[in-house]
Amino acid sequence: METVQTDIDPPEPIESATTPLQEAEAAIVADTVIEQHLVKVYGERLETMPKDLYIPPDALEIILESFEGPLDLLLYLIRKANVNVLDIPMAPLTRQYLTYVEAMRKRNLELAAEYLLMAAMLIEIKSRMLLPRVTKNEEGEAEDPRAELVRRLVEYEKMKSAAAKLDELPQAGRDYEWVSVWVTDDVIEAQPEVNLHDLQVAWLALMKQAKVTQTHKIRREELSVREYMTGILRKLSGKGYVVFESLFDIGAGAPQLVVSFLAVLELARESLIEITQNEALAPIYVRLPEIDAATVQA
Amino acid sequence: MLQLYKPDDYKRVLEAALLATSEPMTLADLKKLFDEQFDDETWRTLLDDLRRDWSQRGVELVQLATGWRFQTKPEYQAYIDRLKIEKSPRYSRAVMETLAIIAYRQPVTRGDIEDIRGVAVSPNILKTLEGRGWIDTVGHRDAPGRPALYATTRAFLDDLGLRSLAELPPLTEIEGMMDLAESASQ
Amino acid sequence: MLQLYKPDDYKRVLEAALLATSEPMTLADLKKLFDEQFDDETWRTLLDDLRRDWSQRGVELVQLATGWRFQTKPEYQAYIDRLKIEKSPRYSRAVMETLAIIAYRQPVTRGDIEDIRGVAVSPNILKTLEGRGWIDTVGHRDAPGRPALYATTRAFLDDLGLRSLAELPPLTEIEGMMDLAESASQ
Repeated sequence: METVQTDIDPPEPIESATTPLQEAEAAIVADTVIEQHLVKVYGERLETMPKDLYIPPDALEIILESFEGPLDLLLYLIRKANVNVLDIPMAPLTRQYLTYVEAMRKRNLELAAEYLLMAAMLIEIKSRMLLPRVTKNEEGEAEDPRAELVRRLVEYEKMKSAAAKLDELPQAGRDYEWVSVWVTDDVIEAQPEVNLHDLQVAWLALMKQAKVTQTHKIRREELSVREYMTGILRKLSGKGYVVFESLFDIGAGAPQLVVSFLAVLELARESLIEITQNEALAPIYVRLPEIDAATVQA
Repeated sequence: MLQLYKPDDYKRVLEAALLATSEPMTLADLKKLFDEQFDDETWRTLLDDLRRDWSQRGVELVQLATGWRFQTKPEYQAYIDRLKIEKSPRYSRAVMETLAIIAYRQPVTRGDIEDIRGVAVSPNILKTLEGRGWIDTVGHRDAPGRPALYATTRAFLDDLGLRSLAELPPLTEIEGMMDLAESASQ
Repeated sequence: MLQLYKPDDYKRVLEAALLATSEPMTLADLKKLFDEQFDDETWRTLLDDLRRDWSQRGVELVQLATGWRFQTKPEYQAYIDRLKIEKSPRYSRAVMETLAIIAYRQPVTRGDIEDIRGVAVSPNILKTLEGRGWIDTVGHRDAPGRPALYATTRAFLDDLGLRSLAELPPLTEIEGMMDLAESASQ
């Protein structure tokens, strides 16, 4: 984000711009557009934009997506404008913030509720600034309406910079490795415990990778088929040709027979078995494809 | 990046790399370390040299069928055993994900697993699971290279307290799984 | 069993033991190695001596929150990475900010983290950090819903090469903001 900020040249202040609106179609922050939309949406009177708080619309999208939230956006605006945080100019800051929020809304970027909440808070602070101060702190001094906002901004900026510093520390596995030499006869090595939850967590992690996420749906029935597929492969292992019927346990009941049959079909579809029949009504044979026909004949 | 000039510089990198991994490294693996293409004889000299450096210590460099690795000398075992603390080991994420794929998608080849995980699957991961008796080879796919087909075993079901694969948690949709993750973390 | 005579013999056993264990070893652990009862100063000399022996190599002996351990030096990582099938991820800003808040403000609830960051914290962020073993639940706040309190672990300190939380990078004082912030929070 930092690089984006420094690359942006502050353009002409809006009030001096003479460009007709149709030529600046992308210029969603143009004064008139703001007037039309923001005034309606937020009921806020918009003043002219200070040069320091203006961002060209081209850079907007990239910038917007790099924010971690409303506090991050506000900090960016404050730091960019180089204003004193002790004395945040609430009117231009609020206006600039609303411009961004509106830009996000117009571009259908997913706008978290937090951004709207912050907008309401800024507007409230701005209006309280115009009123005589009634809230007093414990020492009996009038409290600045901006105090809570500043406290939050300070805390967030501290944590943001702490995160960057933590990320710079050498990290095991990324910047260095633990040394672990093989111990020769590790006879009493304990085996890791695994439970169903671990397996679910592992599968969940996999599913987060977009590729499989959308296509795979695993149901109980499919798993039964997969189990029978494995069972049939085991039956065929090392045997050469096997009579088709012998793959089925007739006494097992209809549902199992159906599942077994589906398993055989799936195995054939995946070319994991070969099914042969010399002529109509002759016995059907099944075998694993890797066994050479010359070695075993049924 | 650290610049390497003298033979000793290369030896240090080789030593650090071999110490950092407890799995044996083949010569082909080790050749990936350096930009330079050394011939086999140079590599042999480098490895022999390193082995000699370590010959008087409690850890030695050995060449196994599967590659080179550092391991403790047997006569030091009695001391090292004294440090054995009761710890419950855990399988790495790679091992658990591989197991999950084999369980849910069996029978699968190593290539299938790599397609789903999006990364190469080290043979050690499959060896770990085979060694545990949880997976085995149930056949070969009729495809170039005739890759082995892996499936889970009876022991896997037994160890996880399942009567059949149908008792594995049915994970139907990603939304359902996200809820699961959420409730698990609470 | 190997007999130990000279100080160097002890150093070899210590070296082999530290190279072999995958967990950091405390002084109390290490004292189990030998029949002799050496005092702390002797141990310190032995460990310092060993650390010096290794100072010019690609691997170094370091003292962490949980004890002593050998690790490769960061400048060798670019080479070691070439042998790794799976590289460790670089965490997103959201993950790192969440980690920073837990590290500096612990124990905190998910709600606390959300207050500071000003956005909802996805359960996956906390899962990522828990999965890495860097944070865990240390209790529950006595508030509606009894939210879990998160704190960083020893493994977090170890993996970042810190001996205690006091060694975390100091928080930046934000110029011009502090006075007002302090009076506001009182």
